[in-house]
Amino acid sequence: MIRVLFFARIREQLDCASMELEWSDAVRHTEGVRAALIAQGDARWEAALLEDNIICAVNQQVVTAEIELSDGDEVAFFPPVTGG
Amino acid sequence: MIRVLFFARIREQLDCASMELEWSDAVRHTEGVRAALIAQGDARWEAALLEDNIICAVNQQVVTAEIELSDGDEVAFFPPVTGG
Amino acid sequence: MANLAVSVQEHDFDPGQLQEALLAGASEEGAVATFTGYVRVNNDDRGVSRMMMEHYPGMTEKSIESTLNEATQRWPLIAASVVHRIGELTPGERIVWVGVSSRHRGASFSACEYIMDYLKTNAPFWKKEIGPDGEHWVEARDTDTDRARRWAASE
Amino acid sequence: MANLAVSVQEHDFDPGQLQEALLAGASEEGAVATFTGYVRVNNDDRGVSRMMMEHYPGMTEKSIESTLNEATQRWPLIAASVVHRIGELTPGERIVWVGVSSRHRGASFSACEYIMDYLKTNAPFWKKEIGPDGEHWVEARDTDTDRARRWAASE
Repeated sequence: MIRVLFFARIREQLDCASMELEWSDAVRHTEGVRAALIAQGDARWEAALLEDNIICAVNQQVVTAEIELSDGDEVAFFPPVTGG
Repeated sequence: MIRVLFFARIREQLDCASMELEWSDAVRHTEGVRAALIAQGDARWEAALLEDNIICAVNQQVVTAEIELSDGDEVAFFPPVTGG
Repeated sequence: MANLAVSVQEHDFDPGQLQEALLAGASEEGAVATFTGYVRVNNDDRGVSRMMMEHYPGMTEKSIESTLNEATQRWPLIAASVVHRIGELTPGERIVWVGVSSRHRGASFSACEYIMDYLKTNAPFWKKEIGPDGEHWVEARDTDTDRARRWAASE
Repeated sequence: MANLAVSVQEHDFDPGQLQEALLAGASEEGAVATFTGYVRVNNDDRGVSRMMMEHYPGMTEKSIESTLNEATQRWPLIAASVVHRIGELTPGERIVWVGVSSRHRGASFSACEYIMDYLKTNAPFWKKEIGPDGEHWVEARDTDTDRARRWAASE
């Protein structure tokens, strides 16, 4: 299973804070997760998840290239951060 | 009259915090004041006032070149500062 | 080893008390640099009546801890601490506090600014401003990214 | 016009209260940077049991005011304040506090460091350390002069 989290503007656009994807070959890497999320949603999902500056984190670490996942990993998508 | 002040190590070396020099042509500029002070003191005065890194201030502003004085001016000699 | 602390919290904090806590247990420091960030009353000419600060629980703390660890690699620090608020905030309220202690001031100043620059660009917080014209998510500023990049260039 | 304040005093100060005072009357700030200097317990490997801070009354205040004015020319500051102690001080005690407020953090950080660097090299204070081996005047550090020169080079 892959746990997927969404934050801030992305969370509001998708009206979804978190969901779970069953573990399968299709979600063995981050781009697979993105594709699976787009496939299961409507046009809002495609627009939100293909945004240029969307950030992806795996197990709470930002990743800048596609990486391999393991069953149980946590994947998050969020806009550029604006704290401080 | 020129009021002369000494601070910190220089004050201790000279055992003098302040003195007054009568206004005269001899003390119309900062180097004249320095010469007058050396002339009226012993070897300690010459050693202290000719030190390389001694700082001179006129009316509470540091001066880095010889400048002209007026009757009533305040001249100070002190070592490099070490506050903060 | 430098003393490091991170707190992500809803409640307000007291900069004076945080500075005292930063010094607790150490005696070699000559310098403490701090930064406090406040909710501006008039952010970019839009009236802001309140703000919601969202975060990614768990990752936030890890990200700040990692920034503090990197700071201790770069400078000889005695202690460093970050407090960041979440939830609802109103104009004039404190949002973030960074405090750094060291023997000499150069390390404290540089590390404090470094920590703020990395926190701004790396820690997963998101501000939503709520004003008379409705609510909107604050956009990331290029100047923040540029500030953080300076440190990479000077590595 | 920025709000500027200078105090040269024998008594201790409270960094938290000074930060509150810095903010009093203004509402536009987003950033406050502060610096606190302490008497180090073990300065350059000599034990220090106490310290006497001498100054040049009148010139000290003028020199710090002039540094604050220069800082407001360089950066868009809302307020800046310096407190510096004189007289007898013991290890661990606070010596100096600098606080700067501005809308954005870059100006506060830079101005706070600039003020400390100029205060260190220009304000007429002199430290005498008194320890088990007797007393001696602290020598000026070349690194302080170098730090102050950086600002001239970036003018």
